[in-house]
Amino acid sequence: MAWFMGIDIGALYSKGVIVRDDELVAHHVIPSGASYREAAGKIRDELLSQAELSQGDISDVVATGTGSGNVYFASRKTSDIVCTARGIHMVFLSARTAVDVAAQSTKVVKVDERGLVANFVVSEKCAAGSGRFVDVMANVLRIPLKDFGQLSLKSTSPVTFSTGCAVFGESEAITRVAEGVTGEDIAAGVNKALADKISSLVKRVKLEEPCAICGGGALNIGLVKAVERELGLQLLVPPYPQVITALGAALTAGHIQ
Amino acid sequence: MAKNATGLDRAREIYQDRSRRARELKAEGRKIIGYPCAYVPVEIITALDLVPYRIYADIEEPVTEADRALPAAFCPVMRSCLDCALKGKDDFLDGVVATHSCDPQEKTARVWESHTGYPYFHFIDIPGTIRPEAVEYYEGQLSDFKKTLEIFAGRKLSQARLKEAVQLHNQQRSLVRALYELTKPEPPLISGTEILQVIKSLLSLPVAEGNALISQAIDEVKARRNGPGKKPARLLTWGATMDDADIMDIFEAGANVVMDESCGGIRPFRTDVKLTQDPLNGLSRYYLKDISCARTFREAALGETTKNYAADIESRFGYLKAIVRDWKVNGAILILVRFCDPFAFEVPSLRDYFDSFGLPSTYVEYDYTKGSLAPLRTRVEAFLETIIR
Amino acid sequence: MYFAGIDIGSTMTKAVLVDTGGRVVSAVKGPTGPEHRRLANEVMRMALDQATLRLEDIAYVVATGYGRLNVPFADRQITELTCHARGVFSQFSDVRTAIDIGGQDAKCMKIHEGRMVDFAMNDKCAAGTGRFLEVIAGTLGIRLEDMGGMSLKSAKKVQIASFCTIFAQQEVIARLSEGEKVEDILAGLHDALASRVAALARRLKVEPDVVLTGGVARNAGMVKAMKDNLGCELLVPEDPLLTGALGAALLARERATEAAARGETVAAKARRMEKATFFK
Amino acid sequence: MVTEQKKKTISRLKTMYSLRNKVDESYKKGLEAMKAGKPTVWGMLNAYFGDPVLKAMDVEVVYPENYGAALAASGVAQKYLDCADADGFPTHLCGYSRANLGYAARMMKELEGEIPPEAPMGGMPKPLFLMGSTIICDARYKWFQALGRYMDVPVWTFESPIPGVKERFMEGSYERMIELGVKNLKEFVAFCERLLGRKMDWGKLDETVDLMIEINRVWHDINEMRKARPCPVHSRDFWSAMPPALFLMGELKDTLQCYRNMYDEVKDRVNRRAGAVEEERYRLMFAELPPWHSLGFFDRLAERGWNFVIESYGYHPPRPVDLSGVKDPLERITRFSLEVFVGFYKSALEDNVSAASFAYPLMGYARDWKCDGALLHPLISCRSASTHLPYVASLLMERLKVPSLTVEGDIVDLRLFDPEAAMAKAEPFEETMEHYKRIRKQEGLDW
Repeated sequence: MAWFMGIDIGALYSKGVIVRDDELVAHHVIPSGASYREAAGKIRDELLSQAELSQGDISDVVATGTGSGNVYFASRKTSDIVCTARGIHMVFLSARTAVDVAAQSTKVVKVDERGLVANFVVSEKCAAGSGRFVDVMANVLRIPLKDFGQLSLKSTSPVTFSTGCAVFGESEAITRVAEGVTGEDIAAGVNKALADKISSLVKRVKLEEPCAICGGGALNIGLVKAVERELGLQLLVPPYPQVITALGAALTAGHIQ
Repeated sequence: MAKNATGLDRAREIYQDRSRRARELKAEGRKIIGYPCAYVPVEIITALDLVPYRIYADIEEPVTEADRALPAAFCPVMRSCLDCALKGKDDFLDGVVATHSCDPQEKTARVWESHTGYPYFHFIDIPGTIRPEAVEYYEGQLSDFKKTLEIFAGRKLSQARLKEAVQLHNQQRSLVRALYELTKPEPPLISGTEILQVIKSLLSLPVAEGNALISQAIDEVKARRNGPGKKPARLLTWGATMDDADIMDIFEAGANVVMDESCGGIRPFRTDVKLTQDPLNGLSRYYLKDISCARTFREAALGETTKNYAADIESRFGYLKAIVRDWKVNGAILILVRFCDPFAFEVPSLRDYFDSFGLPSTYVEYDYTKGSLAPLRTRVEAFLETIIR
Repeated sequence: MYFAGIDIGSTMTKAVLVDTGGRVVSAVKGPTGPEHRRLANEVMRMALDQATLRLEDIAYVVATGYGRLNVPFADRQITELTCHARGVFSQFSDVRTAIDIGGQDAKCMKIHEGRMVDFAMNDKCAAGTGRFLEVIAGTLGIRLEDMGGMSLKSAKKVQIASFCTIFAQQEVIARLSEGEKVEDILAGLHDALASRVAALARRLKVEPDVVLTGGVARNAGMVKAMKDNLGCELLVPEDPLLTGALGAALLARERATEAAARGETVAAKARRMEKATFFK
Repeated sequence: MVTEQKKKTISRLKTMYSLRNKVDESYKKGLEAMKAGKPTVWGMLNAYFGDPVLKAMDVEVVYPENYGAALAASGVAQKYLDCADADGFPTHLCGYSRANLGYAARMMKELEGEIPPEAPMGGMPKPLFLMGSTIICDARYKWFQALGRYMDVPVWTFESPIPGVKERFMEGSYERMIELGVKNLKEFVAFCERLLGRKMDWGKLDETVDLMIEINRVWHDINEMRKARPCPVHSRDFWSAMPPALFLMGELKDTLQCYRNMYDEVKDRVNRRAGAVEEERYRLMFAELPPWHSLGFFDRLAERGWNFVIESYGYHPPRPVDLSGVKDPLERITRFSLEVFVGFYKSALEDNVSAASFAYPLMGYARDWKCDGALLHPLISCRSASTHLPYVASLLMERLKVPSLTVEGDIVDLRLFDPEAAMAKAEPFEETMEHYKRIRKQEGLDW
């Protein structure tokens, strides 16, 4: 009976989980803020108190993500792509493709029947291809991020976002707003534009079903629907999409045993 | 398409639904040959009773399919052309003729050829200079093109037929020049947008039909009272291609565009093909030397061993000075899509040249999306505010 | 008789009213937000209230800025470039070069005898605009207006390699976790932005007097960074944010006077703040 | 993070260093030539067209493309980029061209022809003329034309035919390419004679051409030996040793000897089954231009058993053809160079790939050198070395089941290449390469 901790320090959000016998005991997400090191500590403490454990009970801690180097209490770092594969494989054994829509980039990871990486592609470091695009637009439209997806579903005529960059996209949004287009139509347009990018990213590694979506983007229902429309399939959405990669990290910790 | 529509109305209709007529013709059993570049000798296509159809990009269509083969930092016009092809929007074409007119054209052509299954596909290599050996080589490329197209059409092409085609297309060229004569008066009798629509139609129709359309348009314009009206400035626009009325409208909101030196304007029509003994001579000279596209390397004198910048830009841009004089142009807008290298390298020198005779000019670029037009509007308005006294 | 200038920027909407003598009788700012036209009206109304005027008292209205086409009660739209140039000139009669760093773009204008004769503009990339600092402020969780002051505390600036705002964001966080001081990073960021705007300005040969305007001109750190990068003194208007609207109001006054000179009646006409109709 | 390794995990070829030194030497010679009042030429990569002619006429050539890399590495590029920017060159143009235009602007407008003091490697002297070429990208001739703005020096532009693949095999097509090349070269020789005021020593040209062909034959054979398992030569050695063969650097007899020495060393490694990395776990292809400034990156990959066995086809010598029967040296040059342009066309036709001029060669490499994966390095401001890479990736996957890893960089903004981000992808890419090893087996591919 062993507990394992996985910490995923992203550029904007830090996530962590504790698993025991492949069962999710605790999970937590906080903004990374200015210090990865602090974020890592905060996450650990919260996870331990959730699981009513002490550091001593944890057999191994594995870190991943942009700031993994700052997880001072981790025994080692591992690749976020590998972790996403392991994480999704645990939640959806049958999943062959995982789309991870994170704040800085979007990853498409193909997973083989053993949960190993079969292929992957990471979007260019371009906000328009990542969840960041939605943040930026929500900000322009003054819509709370959490309402963005729902709002976009109200749209009857989504605007066409023809530009390929969040910065251009922003000024395009402003132009459309200036033309009197409503918030929901733009929100829907944003999700459509991001979904276009994601689907063309998926096409680069040849989609295999079933396909799951995770990362912060998976919380945006409008985006999920849009991607489903683009790819013409049903996406599997895990219960806590943001912590899938952290989960994978904890699992690699486990499998080392 | 309204049967009774003629001249400018018909041009507008075709502009809005370009492939409609081509599809009708295909239904009647005609074969349609698409080409994405002004360097393809349409005379050869016409002479074999095939319909030449200029392939345009579509600024309204977000690029999704082309990503598989072309990166984002690539000529957005060719990206869009390929994207439309991959989406089957050109499915009515029986063949495509691509060229090495510039690097993006060449790269796109190869992908095009392998990702689409047109019954006919031919690639024309185009040399970079106008040296005699280059013209010879290019003529060889044209005769190869003629050969493969003859095989596709299943008939030999006689010089007589080719000469007729050259005459027909020369007639179209002189008609387009006649159309541009109508922008010389103040105010011009026809707007830049109307001309853009007419030319886009010409490049979507069999040459005879096109000639009929443009003749009607000319008569209508001469007869009508309600022209575009006098605007505070008379502009020359210069660039690789101008294919969208929304862009022209941005210019014409505050000025009259009296000349568009681009592939969507005067460029493919500015001079005639010389009728030579073997028509291929005249065609190769015309297409390599006379089309004023930046992709061709020109110098004051072939192999010159002394260099004089003033003479150099005079030899490259001199024809524009005549246009500026004859059309009383008082401002020039250099407009390019991003990543258009051959034209982009030209920009500072062309502006030097315009400065040399006091013509105000500005350079604007966009990424070939509707979204990038709003910033264009601001720049163009601001430019007009600087030249209008 | 009064004249109005309304400047609808990407983040702020500003309105200025001037009287026949060109004196400012009222000036207001409000956030823009998605519904330009509504806010245009609100800000206009606020401006009128401030001077206890009615819309009917306004002889001529010039709209400028991104939303300029959505001010149905405007008599004329003029680009922010020309309006900024005019607004700057009204405060600094010797200005030859004006630089405006806005939230959505950066502009440089050459001015001769009060007329804009040339300009350069960057609105392609946030990295060269005020937006750059806004985004980073968000990342660092500090207030935009505090940034400049903090950056001035820096002893050695940290070079920020990334050009793109998004990359820069990531880099900033990395630098922080490496233990760099916030003020040093801010100094680096201000320098990065300043060098981009300076490069834009250099496209049109910078000649004194040089005036820095637009929202970012309120940022002392940015003013210093621009001075360092351009290697010359900078003048800053009292309220740089209002420059565009002020220029618009003064242009409104000029247009009206010209019209009057042509014998047209520019009496205050009945206007309603009806819904905007959009161009296409 | 680890950037400098104490012990290098790539065993470099001893014979490489003498070749690498020839690069610096050739810049020095350019400067000496200038100091001695002798003419220098600025040249573009021209596929061996103009180089032998100038070599035979004792004219030193410097290459702004290579020099652009030096400008970037020494951190002065930005200054020149700003100059070009200020002169109104659109910012999306090729980074090397903008740096060079800015350099020319500074040298000619600010310093009246003096070499800028901050210029690395002694700088590039004002040239006698500019030798451009239409090969590979449009910048290679438009850039030199644009330089006319700063220097009144003549421009020569070489023709580089790239016909369609099936079109190339039409009757008379090849002969017409030769005619174009030979006539083009004749005119070029006349052009040089006019400029230099002296005649071509045809005997010397004859000899130079033979040396050029022999040097590149040996160099080609060296690279053929890299098909061995483990591969005896890492891409780093290729890049270090490539310039003298590609740009005809140094005294050619000596250069030839250097390559022969390298041949012997490599042959010896093959016999001893000695690889360039300690344990070759993965064989990789690299396309196209490497991150010159952070090559230590390859040592870190070598630690993981990544051996780079083939790369940058644009830098590779053409496949040898027997030209002993061709009398006219100009025709020998032409036939030799045409192998660069259309050398892959025949096999491309057989494999039914139309992109024979850019993507296909890399597919051939991956197959012949039996690569497990490809590392693709698109460069933000160099489209000619980048735009084909997505197509390469799809070809490798569809035809060969070879996966690709893409890592962005740039030629002038060196900060865009992020070795840490790249290393972070190494582990998942190893799983990917393992996966496709299995797939290739299933599909009956033999590696």
